[in-house]
Amino acid sequence: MQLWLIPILPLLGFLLNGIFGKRLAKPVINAIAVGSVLLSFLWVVKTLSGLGAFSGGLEQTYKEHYYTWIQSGALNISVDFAIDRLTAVMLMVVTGVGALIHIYATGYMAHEGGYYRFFAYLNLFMFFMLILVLGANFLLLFVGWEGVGLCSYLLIGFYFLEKFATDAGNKAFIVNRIGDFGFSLAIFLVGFHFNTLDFTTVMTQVKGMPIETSAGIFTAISLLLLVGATGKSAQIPLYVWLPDAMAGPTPVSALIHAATMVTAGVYMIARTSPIYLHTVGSPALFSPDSLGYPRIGPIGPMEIVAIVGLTTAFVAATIGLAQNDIKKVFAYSTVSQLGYMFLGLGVGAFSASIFHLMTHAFFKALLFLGAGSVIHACSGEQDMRKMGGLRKYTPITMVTLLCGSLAIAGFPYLSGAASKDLILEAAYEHAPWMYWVGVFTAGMTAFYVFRAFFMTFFGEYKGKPAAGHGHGHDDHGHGEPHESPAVMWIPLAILALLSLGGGFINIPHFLEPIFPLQEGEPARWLEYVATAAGLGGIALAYLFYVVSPSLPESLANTFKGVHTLIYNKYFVDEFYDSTVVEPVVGGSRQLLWRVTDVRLIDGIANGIGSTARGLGGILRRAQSGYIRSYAAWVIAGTVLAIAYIGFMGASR
Amino acid sequence: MNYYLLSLIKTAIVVGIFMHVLAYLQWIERKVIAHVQLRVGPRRVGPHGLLQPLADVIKLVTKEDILPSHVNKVFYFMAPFIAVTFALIAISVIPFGPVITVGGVRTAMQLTDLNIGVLFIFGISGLGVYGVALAGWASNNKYALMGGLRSSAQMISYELPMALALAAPLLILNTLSLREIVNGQEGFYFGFIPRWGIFQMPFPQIFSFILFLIAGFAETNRVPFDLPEAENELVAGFHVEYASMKFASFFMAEYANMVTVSCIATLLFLGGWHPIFPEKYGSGLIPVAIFAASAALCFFHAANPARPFDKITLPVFGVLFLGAAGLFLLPPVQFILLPLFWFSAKVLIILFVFIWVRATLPRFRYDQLMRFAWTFMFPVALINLFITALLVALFP
Amino acid sequence: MDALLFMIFAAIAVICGINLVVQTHPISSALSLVGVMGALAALYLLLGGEFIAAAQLVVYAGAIMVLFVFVIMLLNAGTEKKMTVRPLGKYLGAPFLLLFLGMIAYVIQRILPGSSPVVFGAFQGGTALEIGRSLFTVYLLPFEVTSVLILIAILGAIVLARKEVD
Amino acid sequence: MPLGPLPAAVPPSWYLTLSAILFALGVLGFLLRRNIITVFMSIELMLNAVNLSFITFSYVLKRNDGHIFSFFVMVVAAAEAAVGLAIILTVFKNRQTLEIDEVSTLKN
Repeated sequence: MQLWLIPILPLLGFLLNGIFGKRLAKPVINAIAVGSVLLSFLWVVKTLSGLGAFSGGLEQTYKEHYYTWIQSGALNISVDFAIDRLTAVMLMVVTGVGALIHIYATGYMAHEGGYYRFFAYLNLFMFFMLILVLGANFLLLFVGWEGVGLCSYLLIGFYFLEKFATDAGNKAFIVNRIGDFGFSLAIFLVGFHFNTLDFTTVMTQVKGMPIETSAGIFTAISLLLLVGATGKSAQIPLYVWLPDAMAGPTPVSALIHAATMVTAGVYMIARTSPIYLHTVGSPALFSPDSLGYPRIGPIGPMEIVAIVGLTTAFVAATIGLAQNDIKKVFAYSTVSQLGYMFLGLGVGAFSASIFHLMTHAFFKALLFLGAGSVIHACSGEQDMRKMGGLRKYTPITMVTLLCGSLAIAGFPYLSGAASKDLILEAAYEHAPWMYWVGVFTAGMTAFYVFRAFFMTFFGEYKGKPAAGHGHGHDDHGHGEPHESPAVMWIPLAILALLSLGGGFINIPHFLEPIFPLQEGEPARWLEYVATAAGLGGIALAYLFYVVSPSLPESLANTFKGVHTLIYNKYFVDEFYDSTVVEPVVGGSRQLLWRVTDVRLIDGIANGIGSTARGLGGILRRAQSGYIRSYAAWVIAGTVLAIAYIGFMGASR
Repeated sequence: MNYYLLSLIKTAIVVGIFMHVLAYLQWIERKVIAHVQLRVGPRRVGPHGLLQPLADVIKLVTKEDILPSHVNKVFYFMAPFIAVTFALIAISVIPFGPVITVGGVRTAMQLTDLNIGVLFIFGISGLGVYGVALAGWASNNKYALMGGLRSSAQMISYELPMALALAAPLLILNTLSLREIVNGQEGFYFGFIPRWGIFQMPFPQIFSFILFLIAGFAETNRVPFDLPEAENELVAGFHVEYASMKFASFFMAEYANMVTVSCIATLLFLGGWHPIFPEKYGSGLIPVAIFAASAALCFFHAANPARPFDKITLPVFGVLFLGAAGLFLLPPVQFILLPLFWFSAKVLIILFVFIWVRATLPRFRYDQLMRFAWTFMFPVALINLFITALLVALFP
Repeated sequence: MDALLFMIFAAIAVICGINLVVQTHPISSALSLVGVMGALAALYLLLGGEFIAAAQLVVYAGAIMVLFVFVIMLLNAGTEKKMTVRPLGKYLGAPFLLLFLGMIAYVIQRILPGSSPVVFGAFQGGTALEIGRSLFTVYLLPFEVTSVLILIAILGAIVLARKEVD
Repeated sequence: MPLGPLPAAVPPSWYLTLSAILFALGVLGFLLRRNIITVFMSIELMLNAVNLSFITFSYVLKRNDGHIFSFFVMVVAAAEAAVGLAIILTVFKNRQTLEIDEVSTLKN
């Protein structure tokens, strides 16, 4: 099946563009970048159809072995690629959405400097993301995991001339380090405990294990994995990097920070779900087909996952209410949607959250690309207060954005609703209060998304002509907002169709071989309530920002404390600064630098240096400069060595 | 029969024939070139100069053997021997015909069959260059040195395309033993196209055949690649200081190399001793026909002679040819003679090409020679090899 | 028979080796080295390494040494001057060398005490077939790497030997 | 080594000893000669000696890894010869000498 072709193609694109990009013409760069990703998308389709994924096949995992990477003692790590249905979904999403975004980017970045660099990074990202998805063991997953982290860092800091961009890049990287630390610890634990990192073997062993003996280590592993996931998928407490990551170009935000990379955590937890299901307090212990062991302890990793997800969803949604930067709004909505996915994972509805992952990839990519198109239209302006009334100028963008917003707001029968309702129903099965919080969050989501929509497209255009944001757009920064070129709106249209109809792709059924569905039809009213919440949010947004635009002001004034709190994102960044960053910086400056480095290390280094110089002075005599004298010395050494072998070694 | 005795007999036969071939190749060359240039060529000594080689040998042996005072004695003496030795060794692995049984003794028409025959010949021919190079250096003479330098550089440069050209058919025939190679070319496509190397599926080796011939010309220092002994630039090149038998041995080496190259080409590309079309269509009668025809020609010319003594000589030849024709009809010897006939026919044709080229083509300039080797032969040989490998991999 | 052949070729090899060292003219040394290589090729054949023997002839004797001879002739290197042996070398060299040899002989005797004598044809692993098989399966990566090495060598040679164009 | 009447076949250790002798000769040449080219050839001699022992060992062990190694040695030697001779050419072009001891610009 040649799975290796899938990641290799983008890698080739990266190499070509990265090495020769400077000399290539833009069309060539586009051809290489887009072509490689499109090809790998086509290859994915061919592979999957070859494996019968579209025709009910691919029940088992299909695996390809390439070579043995690490072999030390009992531990044996090999480079394998594996495809099961979960991977299939991820592959389709990553390559499909990725290809669309690449096409879009050719239009969006058309006027940027470092064009080839951008696309080289983008292709590299695709490569690592595919490695992450295809890898058949923890280590490959980790390789991809770090790789996408690196690419995200590079792309967030793409406008490296601007401090805030590079800072955001560093922030993302450093915050992710915390998560990756947990993840790597988890990997060590797995390797230590199972002597292998291969998913299939580990999971089968796990399924075969009795709980009360092994629950402890599983709890540890799953908690550490959760730490990693929170880092990568921007969950509380490590979500702070994602909003700042919007400093990167918009296609990057769409591809990496909405559609693919940030969902890696969800994928990872779904991939390791058996471990979670075997921890204390997992729903598997209650479900009818459970192993019948009593519930050990009150609250377990699954609960923690669910609570983390729910809290994140709620908090991010509240923050999203008061943001004015359009990309920030969508960033927070991404965080909150990821929260939903984690909620789904936590309550055991894995297939539902993968489903939501896919639909979210569709509509959130659409929203970001739409936002990008809007920004492009306003020549780089990102503040919604300076927009408005764009529906006259950019009709296509408006329509597509409307589709996306409806989808995320949970409008009936649209993709967002389909997946989100599944999650909420599962949450209700697990614990009703989670359901209610989720529904409330859904309402808020609908509200702020449509707030953004109305602020952007309705009312009057408030932007001053040629508002040149630092995007190097100045070369074409004319006042009138303008519709984007076809290369930009055609992907938008496709994504709009997907986010309208994506709900009818029955992912949960498709994933049944991996995640069996709980039987039992949930009550209908759950859906109705969720839908009602969404519609209510839309209506409220309409009331606030179209009917009487003065309301928000007064409201903000009445609830001043709350507003400032939300507006400043609960002061989380400041909190982290004071508690973590400052002490670390200060400590390293005072102790590590002043004392350790200057006194200790330099002292040692200089001491060694002077000693070496002294000894060298003595040894210099040997350097006669005659090669043959050196050779003579070598021979002497050989003779001694042979003497050793002959008289000691051979006498065994 | 005793192994050593058998080998001795075979060696005696082969060496005897081979030496005469070498001697008469000289005569043939002079004759052919003469006729190409509308001359008659040697005809004083013996009928049609047939005894010319003998005369040459006597002359060369009895000539004074000059030893220049300024040469490096050891190498000056060593060089001709090296050259001729390595030229002659190569013949020892070349098969002339199939395995036959004479008087209850089963043996192959070959001195020895190595598993690595091709490589062996290749290595030996690579060593041949020392003779030329040393001769050039030891003569302690500008021209000779130039010749030696040129020849060594030329040899190294042309060994690569030669090796690559050889590698291609080996990929198809999948063996290094010359006998196996020939056996691999037995049979016919559609019953009449011989499975020779140059026709062999999946990729006919016609290109590597041509490349091999060109490289062979260079390896044997023949026109148009005879830079090492370019008369009009280097007087006589590497053997300018040599006289009498030493000089002769260089010539012998050159002719021996020619024969070797022709044999290799025959074995790898022209199907060795396999007939050009199947027995059942009467390929066995071809030699008979040829000899009979030549006999008839002789008699015709004898009937109306161009020169007075033709009346005596030509009928004799005619009778001899008739005898040969009859010989090919005798069953007890046919099975030995037919393969030999086909093999030597092919070899002689290639040798004729050698002479023909010498008679027609001008000489390269040195830089042209090198550029030709590296910028034409080498890439083409590589491409040919790649295509062959690809096709062999696709249609095994 | 095998022993006789070994003796002959070993003798040739040793004599040529000594000649290589004592001759003052590089071209003599080169030729004696060719002699060593030829003798070694024969010994490889005895040891069943027919492919290696051929490679020895083609690569070493046929290509590398021709290159040496070519360069020697090109530079027209004369005989080298009598060298002044430093006392250390003069008085320590020879005994040291003998010590070295004796030690190696001793070690060899210890390591392989009574291994079966070398008989021609006893080892069939050296045919071109076998070599190719292991070369393209077990040792594929090193093989490919060597190709890169050769490429680099070619480039290096060209860069070093080309005329300075300025 | 067992002396006395010549046996029908010699043990592998003789081959190894031969290779040791050749190696020693190579070392000797390396130490005594001063002409760069000769020194270079001594190195080749040592390589050949090592090859011989490779082949012998692979005869003893009845596996052809030794052959592979010596094959690689040959390849490397070819590359080395190409580059080394090119270097020698350049040195000669700049210094008009082949004496290694006279090529001592880097010294003091």
